Amino acid sequence: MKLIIAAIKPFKLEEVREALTSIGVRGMMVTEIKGFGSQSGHTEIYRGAEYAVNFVPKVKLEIVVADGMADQVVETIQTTAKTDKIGDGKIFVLDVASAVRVRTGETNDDAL
Amino acid sequence: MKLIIAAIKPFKLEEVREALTSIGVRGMMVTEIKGFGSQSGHTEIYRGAEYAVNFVPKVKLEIVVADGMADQVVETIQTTAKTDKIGDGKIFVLDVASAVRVRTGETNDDAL
Amino acid sequence: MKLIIAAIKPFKLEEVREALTSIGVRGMMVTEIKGFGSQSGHTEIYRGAEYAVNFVPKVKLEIVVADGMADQVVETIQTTAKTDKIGDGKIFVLDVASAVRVRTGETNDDAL
Amino acid sequence: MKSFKYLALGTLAAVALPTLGLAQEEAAPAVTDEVVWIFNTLLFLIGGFLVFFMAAGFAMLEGGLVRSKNVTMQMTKNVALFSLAAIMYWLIGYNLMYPLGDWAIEGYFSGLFPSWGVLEPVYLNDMGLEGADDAAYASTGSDFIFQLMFCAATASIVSGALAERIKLWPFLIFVMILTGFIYPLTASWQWGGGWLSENIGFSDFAGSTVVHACGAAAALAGAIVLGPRLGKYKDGKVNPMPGSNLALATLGMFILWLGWFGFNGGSQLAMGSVGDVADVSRIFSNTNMAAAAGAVAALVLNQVIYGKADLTMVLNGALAGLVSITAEPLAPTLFLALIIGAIGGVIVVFTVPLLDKMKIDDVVGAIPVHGFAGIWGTFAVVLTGTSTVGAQVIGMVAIIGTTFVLSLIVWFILKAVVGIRVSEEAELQGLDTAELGMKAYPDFTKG
Amino acid sequence: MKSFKYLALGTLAAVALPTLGLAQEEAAPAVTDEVVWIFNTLLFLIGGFLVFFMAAGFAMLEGGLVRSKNVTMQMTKNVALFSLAAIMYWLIGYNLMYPLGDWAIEGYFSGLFPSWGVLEPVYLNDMGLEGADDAAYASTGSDFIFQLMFCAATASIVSGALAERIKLWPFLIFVMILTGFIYPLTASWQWGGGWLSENIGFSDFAGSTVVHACGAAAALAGAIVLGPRLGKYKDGKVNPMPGSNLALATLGMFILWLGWFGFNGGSQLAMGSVGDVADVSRIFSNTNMAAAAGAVAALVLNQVIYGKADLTMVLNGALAGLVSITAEPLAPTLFLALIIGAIGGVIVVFTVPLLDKMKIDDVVGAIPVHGFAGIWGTFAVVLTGTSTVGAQVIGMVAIIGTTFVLSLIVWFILKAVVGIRVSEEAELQGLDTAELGMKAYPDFTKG
Amino acid sequence: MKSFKYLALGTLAAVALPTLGLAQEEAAPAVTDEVVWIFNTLLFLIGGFLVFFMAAGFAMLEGGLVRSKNVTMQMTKNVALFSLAAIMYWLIGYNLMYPLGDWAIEGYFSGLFPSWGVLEPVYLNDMGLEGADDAAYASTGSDFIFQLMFCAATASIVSGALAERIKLWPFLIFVMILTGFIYPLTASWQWGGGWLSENIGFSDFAGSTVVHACGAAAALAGAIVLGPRLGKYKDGKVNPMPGSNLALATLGMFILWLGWFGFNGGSQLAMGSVGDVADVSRIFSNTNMAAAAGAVAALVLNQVIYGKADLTMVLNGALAGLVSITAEPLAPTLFLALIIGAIGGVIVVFTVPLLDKMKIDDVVGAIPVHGFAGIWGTFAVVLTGTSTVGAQVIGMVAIIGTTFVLSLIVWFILKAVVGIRVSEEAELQGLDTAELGMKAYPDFTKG
Ligand SMILES: Nc1ncnc2c1ncn2[C@@H]1O[C@H](COP(=O)(O)OP(=O)(O)O)[C@@H](O)[C@H]1O
Ligand SMILES: Nc1ncnc2c1ncn2[C@@H]1O[C@H](COP(=O)(O)OP(=O)(O)O)[C@@H](O)[C@H]1O
Ligand SMILES: Nc1ncnc2c1ncn2[C@@H]1O[C@H](COP(=O)(O)OP(=O)(O)O)[C@@H](O)[C@H]1O
Repeated sequence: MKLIIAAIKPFKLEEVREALTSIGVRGMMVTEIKGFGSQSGHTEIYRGAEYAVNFVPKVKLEIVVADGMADQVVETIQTTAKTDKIGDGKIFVLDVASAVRVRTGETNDDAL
Repeated sequence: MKLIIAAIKPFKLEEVREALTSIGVRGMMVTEIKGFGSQSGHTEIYRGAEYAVNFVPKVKLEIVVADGMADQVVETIQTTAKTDKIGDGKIFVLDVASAVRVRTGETNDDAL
Repeated sequence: MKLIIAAIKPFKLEEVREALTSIGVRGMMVTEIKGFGSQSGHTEIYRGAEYAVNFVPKVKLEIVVADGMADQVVETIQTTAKTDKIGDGKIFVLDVASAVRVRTGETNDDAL
Repeated sequence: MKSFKYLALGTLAAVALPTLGLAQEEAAPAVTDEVVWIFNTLLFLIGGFLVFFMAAGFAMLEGGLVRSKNVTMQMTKNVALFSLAAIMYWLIGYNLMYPLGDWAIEGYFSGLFPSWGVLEPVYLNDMGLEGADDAAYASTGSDFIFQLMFCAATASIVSGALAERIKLWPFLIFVMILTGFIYPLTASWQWGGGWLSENIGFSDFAGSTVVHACGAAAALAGAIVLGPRLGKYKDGKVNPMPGSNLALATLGMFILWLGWFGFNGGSQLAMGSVGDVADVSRIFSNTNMAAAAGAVAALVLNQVIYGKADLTMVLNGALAGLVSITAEPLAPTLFLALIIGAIGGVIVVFTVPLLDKMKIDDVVGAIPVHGFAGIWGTFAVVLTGTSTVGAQVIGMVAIIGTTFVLSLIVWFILKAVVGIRVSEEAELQGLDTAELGMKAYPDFTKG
Repeated sequence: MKSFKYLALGTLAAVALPTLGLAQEEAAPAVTDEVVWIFNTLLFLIGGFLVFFMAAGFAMLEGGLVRSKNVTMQMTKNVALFSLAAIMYWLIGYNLMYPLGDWAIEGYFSGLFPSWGVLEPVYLNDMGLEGADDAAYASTGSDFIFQLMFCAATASIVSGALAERIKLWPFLIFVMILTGFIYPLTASWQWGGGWLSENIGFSDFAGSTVVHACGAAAALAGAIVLGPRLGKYKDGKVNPMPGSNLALATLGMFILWLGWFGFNGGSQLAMGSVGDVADVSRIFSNTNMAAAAGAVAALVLNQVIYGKADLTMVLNGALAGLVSITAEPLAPTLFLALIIGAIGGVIVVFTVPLLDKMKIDDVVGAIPVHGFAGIWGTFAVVLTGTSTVGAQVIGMVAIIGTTFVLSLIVWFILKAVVGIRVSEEAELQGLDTAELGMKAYPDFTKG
Repeated sequence: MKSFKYLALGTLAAVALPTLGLAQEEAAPAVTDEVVWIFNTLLFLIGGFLVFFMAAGFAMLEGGLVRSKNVTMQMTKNVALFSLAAIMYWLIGYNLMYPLGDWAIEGYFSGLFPSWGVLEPVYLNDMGLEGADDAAYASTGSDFIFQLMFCAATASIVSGALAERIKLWPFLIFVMILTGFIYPLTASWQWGGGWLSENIGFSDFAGSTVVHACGAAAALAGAIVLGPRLGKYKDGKVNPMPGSNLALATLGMFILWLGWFGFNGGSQLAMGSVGDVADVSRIFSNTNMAAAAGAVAALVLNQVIYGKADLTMVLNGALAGLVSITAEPLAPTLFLALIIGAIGGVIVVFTVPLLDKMKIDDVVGAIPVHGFAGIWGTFAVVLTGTSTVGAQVIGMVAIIGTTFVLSLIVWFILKAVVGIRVSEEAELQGLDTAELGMKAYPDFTKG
């Protein structure tokens, strides 16, 4: 199994979730994060003082899927989250040794 | 070492933490997340409009333990977080290449 | 590539970010977490009742870098986040199978 | 409130004249003209600060019902709109609304000139009542501050309905036109002694139509021209965008309820006689009862229809009850006030989804609360025989119609000339970050 | 406040009669009966809106002291309880509380009938004071609105103590019984000219016992029947469940403090004479001093005992100071007011943990603040010689005891018939999601 | 407000005397002395609760402008400072400020003794006006509560500027000295009939300098001794630390604006004559106009200079407008009030960054708002010819200078003896966790 970690723009969350559901993804974990990257660094003014905004709000998705499905998931996220504007995000894939569904105790692919 | 990622129901956090401490887990990272899964999809009403609630509040645990301890930790979480109701959560296990304790610089198992 | 996960003290975030930028890290994901560890367990009083504070606020960094850079990043975090006080945090390193930049579709090291 | 000029004469007849006549000989009047005048002025001052506080109520209600990403903008709009209303009403509005008899166009249009000398001379002491602008009414300054607050309320209503997508400056330009020109104009027809009060006999005690439905009409025009928030209506479905802070929204509702005692009570325009102060008491009691009934009606109805209580509807219900009783808070018995308010609450529960069906996106329910309940309240005046259906219809058509049309024109011009809507990206990102670069709740870690 | 009927006669004797007699001949009275009546009515109107605002204060205080997952429910309860109280007090309470002399059971039970004609006729102007219900008191409408607010306060007290676990509707049913029947009944014994004021000489100026301890007794009964929140008391330890928003709680406290000026000041029931208005001033000063002393006492005591300041205790301390001075805010000197308030603050610091030891879960400290401090305040009346220990004890036993027993019965019936507690799962999940499907702070990303 | 003793005599001359003289024979006075006295007292009571509420306004404004990790501490400070001010002002301040003629050092120092008998005897009824402390003024109790609120305001100003880094107890000790001694001393020179009002002819109607600049001076001294927050100024750059809750801050501003009607209006010190109540009306209108103008000026100026609206500046702008008009809210026309207020708003926009340049860290902008705008407002008095530049300069130098120097000394002593700043770690962690062990927003999951 693979763990797919994706940092995307918050307002893309719903769209991505729908796209993933449609290709059969049945679960994910979503976290509010602050992202640092090439998008960062623009300046803002607060009470007359200029400062650099280094962190921009992002949403992180963590999805565990069977190996076979990983590429399709990555591709789906990439195409759906894309706005062609800087800061669209990143997708990372990691190996997962094992998985368990708490309710049933089912393991690995059955757990997803 | 293994990284154990578990998504559980928020109100189970304290119980799980106690169970894990009792088996010798000495640290973890806890994150508030929104979970999407089979539990999702029930509808709510807001000002007369029906809508589907796709994300339910969950808590994510991330625990790094020595290889030997992994199974016991997974089992403990599974049994403690269980309510037999849909949405109890998932547990994932990943390999960890190395670990460092910031304060002392100790590495790997000593760092945990 | 490696995924470096670090739990540090919130007020160290800015300092660590600067140190990492200076060594060429171009992106990261930051999450507000609650940490449990040896630092935990001190007691507080609320309306006359004593209780143990098990979770302390921490910030989690997730940084994906090319293999060659991993050690330097870990070292930089460790030295910068260090206050020699308990609760300074932990750094974990995991292997990353692949990476994609959403905007361009670039993969792996190019994606970082 | 009744056209003050004429009320003044009324009071004069009822209280002042006799005493004036007799003061020289025999027993002193029960309440001297000076004391009456002080009491009336005090009523306006108390009513004034209570209604002022409604600006905070609107801000909190709206700030609680928008999403976090638009809260700073909502606060900015609400502070700015009140401030601009205060300036515009002085610059043009007040004299446009109160011609005190001399009209540019008799009964229809007073004229545009600032209220330079709106305040009475300092140290009136030396002259006493003789020095007063209106010896049978109250201090002009107190009347000005009181009337001003009503004017500002109309703008607050608009700001809630158009939240989360409208540009700051075009919105503020509209506010200036609404508070400086549109509201004072239509209000003058009724409260300035214009054609509605004089020829038609339209009756709207504290402004269910003159203030609330007027604000709602301006909001409706804006909502139509502006269009709904992105994603609010998708493939035939309504996607709720829950308010970010219901505690704040609840506080806002309570503040508005508090302010309404001044809004309706102060509209008695007199407190210097046993009868007037007893009337103010009646108004307080009826106003409170209508609000309570509106809240309960909305609470129960939601439970019945949807099987759950809906706090946001309860808040709207209380406000709808208040708006409903505003057209005639004096004449009804407490029981009738309960009925009037309850129906207001019912109206909200049914019209909020209705607007959604029509794809008119009203973020806080301002149009159902101030518009539909306002219309109901204006009709309800007939129940106490204070007016006729015909007169009420004419009054509503005149004021709501005129406000709607004028607003529509202004909105279209603004849209054409400067554009009134933020970019799609700005809307998705949230106006706070995109337009102002300042979040309302910026903290990431709560330390 | 003193039984108004009798105060009225008092005033009549002190002010009205002489002047009435002499008005025809020679010099006019310093203050005519009409002006006195207007001032008294105005005091009730001002007091009325100030005490009304306390409903918002309770809502914010309680909303800030519950956990985020129960805030929407707390807001819903507080808006609903005030609204229902407004209706029930009109429907039954007011006449049950103020028999105006004719009782069903002399001194004990007035009767159950709605206040149809509670308001004076409109346009009293034509008749003047002769037309008034009580020429020596104030407008009935103003009295009604003022008294109503006291009734609603008792329900707000209950809502805080039982938060985070009670079902919405059973709670609201209890509120209707409390505000329509229980409070008015026990209050009538004292303020309706019943046996406590007439035969016992019990003294409770603005209601430390009649209002606050009464509310606390109803809350205590409920807390016992309902039981503590899940996990609050585990294996002999107390597990604090910190309030979710202390800024909001602080705002609530300040609003309550503000409202208390109306609560105590208005209870003078008259402002139309030099003496009465000076008394209201005394009351304002003493009320403020007691609140300040209560806050400081709690602050310092916590620092001393626990080595840290505890904001929630400071808030409770200020409120306890206010409750303590409520039974006699007039007679004390500022120094005595300081002592009385400070002791109130001390009581809170000691009784909050005490309740926990007894495993009685009072979410906001309502029972210590309104109950224990209320009892202290009622005893403190003796310090100014306004009453005897015996009379005070009888009064407290009668009112607190009756309220507690009646409430206990109602709670038990509700528990048996419909159940008063949400399911374990709902409680863990939070009432907002489980019961209402609406979060108070729903935003996930703050954009 | 004007030195009351002398105003009293003024009123006496203008109203009381003649009537007193003539009351026996012929026609009764338009307003009897008793009624005048009641109205004046009522003005103080209303003004009193309005200004009291400003304590909540300051708390919310400051709680919204500090970071989440310091909110509990800010709330604790604001509740505690008001409470301590209430006690200290009674214990020493009131008599120190109002020598009523007999000074220890003529015109400069009254003396230190508690206000034991500050309240008039209960049941003045029996004696009527003869029993009053000052038959031509108002009830002493009402004066006390009103004056007290002004005193507390100065401390609230300090608390905002020094937020997020000062220790609780040393801060509270300073508050006690400021409210018990420093403010009353300097205020006595002007409002106690001291040398500034008597010999210099300094004019400061409601306290732009006496209250606001005084508070700002104490804050400035504290900010200098305390130093900026860690990381606020790093290698020549200013690092903004955005406020955690701008909705709360906005609410705070609105509450302050509301309270200001009582602050300025009540400072007329009389409402019992046609002239006085008309003046209060003027004051209400001018106060509102100045606030509106200040907000708009700040809004527009920020847009022009930085290309964006800045809500926090708009809030400060409104408050600066209020502070600016406070020295003379009566004499100006509405147009002049607009100018005065607008300049106040402009001052804030320019002086907030200025302070940062000087590395003086004022968390909420208290020094620009209350200090710089206060100085401007004090000068603006000259525009209405109510005073001379010279007199105003002397008054400001005397009050601001004295307050600054005395405060500086106290701060240095506190720093030396107990230390006034929390540890670096505590500051980084946040005072709520480090000092109080209690978070304002503790919930992790909103469940
Ligand atoms: N090396 C990295 N490790 C972890 N997360 C990253 C990394 N680089 C970028 N990110 C995440 O991706 C987001 C978008 O990346 P950014 O460089 O800003 O834009 P783009 O991907 O378009 O170049 C960042 O906000 C951050 O959350
Ligand atoms: N494939 C997945 N990858 C990551 N997290 C998942 C996945 N499936 C479920 N989860 C997490 O587990 C939680 C519970 O899963 P769910 O399917 O709702 O219930 P159950 O595990 O009882 O079938 C979800 O809310 C989500 O946070
Ligand atoms: N085994 C672990 N797995 C995951 N995170 C851990 C683990 N141990 C500690 N942490 C994280 O590191 C933080 C600091 O660890 P702690 O033991 O408190 O102090 P120290 O590292 O100085 O011994 C904890 O708050 C927690 O967030």
